[in-house]
Amino acid sequence: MSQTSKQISYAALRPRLRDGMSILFGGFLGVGTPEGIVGEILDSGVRDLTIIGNDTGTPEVGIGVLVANKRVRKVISSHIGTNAETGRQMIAGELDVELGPQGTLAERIRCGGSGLGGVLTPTGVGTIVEEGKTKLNFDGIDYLVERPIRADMAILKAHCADGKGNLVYQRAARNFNPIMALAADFVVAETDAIVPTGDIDPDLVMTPGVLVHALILAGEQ
Amino acid sequence: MSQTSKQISYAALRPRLRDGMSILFGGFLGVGTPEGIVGEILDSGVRDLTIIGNDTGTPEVGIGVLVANKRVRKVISSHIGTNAETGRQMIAGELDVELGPQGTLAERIRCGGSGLGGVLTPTGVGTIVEEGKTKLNFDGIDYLVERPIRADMAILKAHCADGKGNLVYQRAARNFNPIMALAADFVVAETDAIVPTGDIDPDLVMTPGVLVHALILAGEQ
Amino acid sequence: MDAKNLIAFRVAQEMKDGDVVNLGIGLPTLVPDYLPEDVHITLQSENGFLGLGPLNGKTLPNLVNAGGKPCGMVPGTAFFDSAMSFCIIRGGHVDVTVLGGLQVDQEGNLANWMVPGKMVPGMGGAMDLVTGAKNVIVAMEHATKEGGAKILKRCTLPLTAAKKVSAIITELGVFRFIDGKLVLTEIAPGVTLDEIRAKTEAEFVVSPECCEMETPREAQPV
Amino acid sequence: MDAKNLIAFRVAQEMKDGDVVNLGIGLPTLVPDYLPEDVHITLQSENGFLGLGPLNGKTLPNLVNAGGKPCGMVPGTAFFDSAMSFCIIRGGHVDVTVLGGLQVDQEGNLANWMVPGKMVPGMGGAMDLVTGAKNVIVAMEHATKEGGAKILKRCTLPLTAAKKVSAIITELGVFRFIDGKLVLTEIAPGVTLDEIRAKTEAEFVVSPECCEMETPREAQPV
Repeated sequence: MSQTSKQISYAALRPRLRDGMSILFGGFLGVGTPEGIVGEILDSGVRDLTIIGNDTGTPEVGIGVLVANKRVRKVISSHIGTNAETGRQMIAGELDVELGPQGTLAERIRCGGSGLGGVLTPTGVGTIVEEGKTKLNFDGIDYLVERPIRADMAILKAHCADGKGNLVYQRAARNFNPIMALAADFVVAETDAIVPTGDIDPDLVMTPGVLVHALILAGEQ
Repeated sequence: MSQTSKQISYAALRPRLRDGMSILFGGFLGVGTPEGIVGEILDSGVRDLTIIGNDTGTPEVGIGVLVANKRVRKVISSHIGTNAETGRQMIAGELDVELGPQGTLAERIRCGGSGLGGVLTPTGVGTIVEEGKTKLNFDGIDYLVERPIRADMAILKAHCADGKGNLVYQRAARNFNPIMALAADFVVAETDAIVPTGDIDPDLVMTPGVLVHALILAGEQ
Repeated sequence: MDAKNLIAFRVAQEMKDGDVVNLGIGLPTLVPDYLPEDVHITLQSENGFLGLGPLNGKTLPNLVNAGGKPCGMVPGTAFFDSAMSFCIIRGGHVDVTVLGGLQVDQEGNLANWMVPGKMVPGMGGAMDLVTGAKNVIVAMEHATKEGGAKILKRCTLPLTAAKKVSAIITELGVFRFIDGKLVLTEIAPGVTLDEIRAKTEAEFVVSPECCEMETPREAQPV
Repeated sequence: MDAKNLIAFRVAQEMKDGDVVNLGIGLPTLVPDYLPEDVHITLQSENGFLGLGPLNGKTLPNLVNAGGKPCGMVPGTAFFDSAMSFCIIRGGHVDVTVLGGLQVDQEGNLANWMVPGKMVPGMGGAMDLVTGAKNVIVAMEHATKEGGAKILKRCTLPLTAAKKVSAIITELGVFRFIDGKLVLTEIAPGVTLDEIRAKTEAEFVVSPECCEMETPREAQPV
């Protein structure tokens, strides 16, 4: 039984998983990645996923297990160096990898979640990152127009949640999670604890519950 | 004596105030505006200010007293309706008022503080807000390019600070304060309390201290 | 029951359980009083929070609504900064925004923020709300105090946003924009189609399913 | 003392009290060990915090550096999300970023993120750091393991950012970009200008004030 209307089991995620879907995943080298949800996605057997996040962890940690198990068709990320399998599949032509600057990735996701059509950033000007992008010059400075990213689902890792889905993250596990909460059609957070609504000081909420569609208590089957 | 290296007195702000300077001010109808700092600016006698913030409060509350006392040459804001004096001076040609959508104002300030050259927003398309602005179309949707705003100084109101300048805001007094902390050459926060460094949980800091140049304990002369 | 409360009641019936709603100042703030018992909504306040509640007598420091007035908050409220507030608004995370209108036209354009030559208060958050909310409901009295039409062929006042209005609810009836067309879907009890036509400049279609507008029981004609 | 530590020592002397600093992985992480006693810096970690400190034995959950390794934090640390982390980086709120380099050229271009045909790890936060930090210090051994030049007329590898490098510090000397020109300002003890010329492809000016590069006491030639 759910303790709250938003709490679901890992298994309840299954009907929402399908081949070819796009998934925003929180985390930085696995810290802040919902390992249980990743495991559920792996067990579900879905494939041809597009995964979007800072990095691809390692073959054993974070989102990396989906890459290692060949469930991924495309990666949008800033760094894949810690997961040799990502690089190997990329070079073998089995995996499409789109690399971009980390700050640009963050802004693109934020734009996708906030109705903005893009941002103008100086990052990447004069590098291969500018290939194929609209460039604008204001006051003598070149900027790249970087466009929004959204996904079908966002999978987040929180430290604590309340019944309404308000989220609090812990230390460096926050990273991409709060902006991803804005940018997907379905947002699910794996959380270490669920407390009664009202127990989180409203000033300390890091992701408002209205952005979160479902909560899974970490480790609870 | 300062309790910390960043704590200063209201009077110590004087050398940084000068005619014609631009000031970002936190607050929404006065809530989250540092009234003591506004008073100090008034007492300093500086004039021809450009003030940038959500609204101009009332003639007695918030930034409004600077307008009522004719210290302001230009206002960049989303709403001036609560301060009849702002409207009166604007119609009389004594005051230059640039009105823009509130969400656009927030993004422009955030851009100014984060090295971005602007954002693409759908807000204002098809209205007089688009006059004079670059318009881009992506995937059939028109966006306005809204450009960054920065100022010489940002004046913030915090609930609590530590010795390093880390800030915590209270309830609806947060509003524009955190983004303004990014977007000025000199950032000063008036705070209800200063606690020893280490007393604010690092997860709960809302504005990192490195962005804050000076702290003033509210009401302390 | 006066026109304002009649309108607020009808707007309240548009809300679905779980909706995130932003209410403009004035008439729209009456909407929560008329919500069906099984409908719970979360109110967004553009000054930076989700969870706006009635004041209930006790004021808390720095707890004010977007009109600067002391307010309350419900359990599970979340505060955030203005950038995040408008990420939520512009990003489509607000299900319904209810605003007053000076003029609405048959294209779905809304004008509600300025009258040239008069004091200009500014658009505040209205342009972002009308641009970003999933449903934009204009809640207003059908005609001006002088009896002039406010639902027009084409707005003459500066727009708040172009082609974004979902529905217009007045004391005389309900209009919806369906496939780009303005459609009259409900007529208030005791009001005739002729009266609506007389007070509406815009061209509109009368829905084949056009029915009587729901009003509070005590206001039903006996 | 090996070349890496010599370089880290010299980089540390560039820091001013109060600086906000981001250190790349590898050599740059040695810099804090060599800070003068009266210089206190705040370390920014692009995974979302300011206040990175040494591990000091005790690991805390979810407290890792940008290399994913457990780390410590100092009193007054602040955590934030990745968007804010890069607002701070891109917005010029980081005083100094110290990174390794594969190639730097006399235009101030840096290449340090990929070698075509080899495994591409990705740029991570490097492009934003080099674009946004007030001072960009490239800390690297002067030549490749094979003895080839890394300070070139023009980078041949894909750039990390164009014309952003402030200084290059190697075990042989210190170069600064002054008015768009590459200027040699310090030469390490026991190193000759000819040796530097031989190992540097770029055209550079020798500063009239060119002096001996500071090295740790124990490493000074007697």
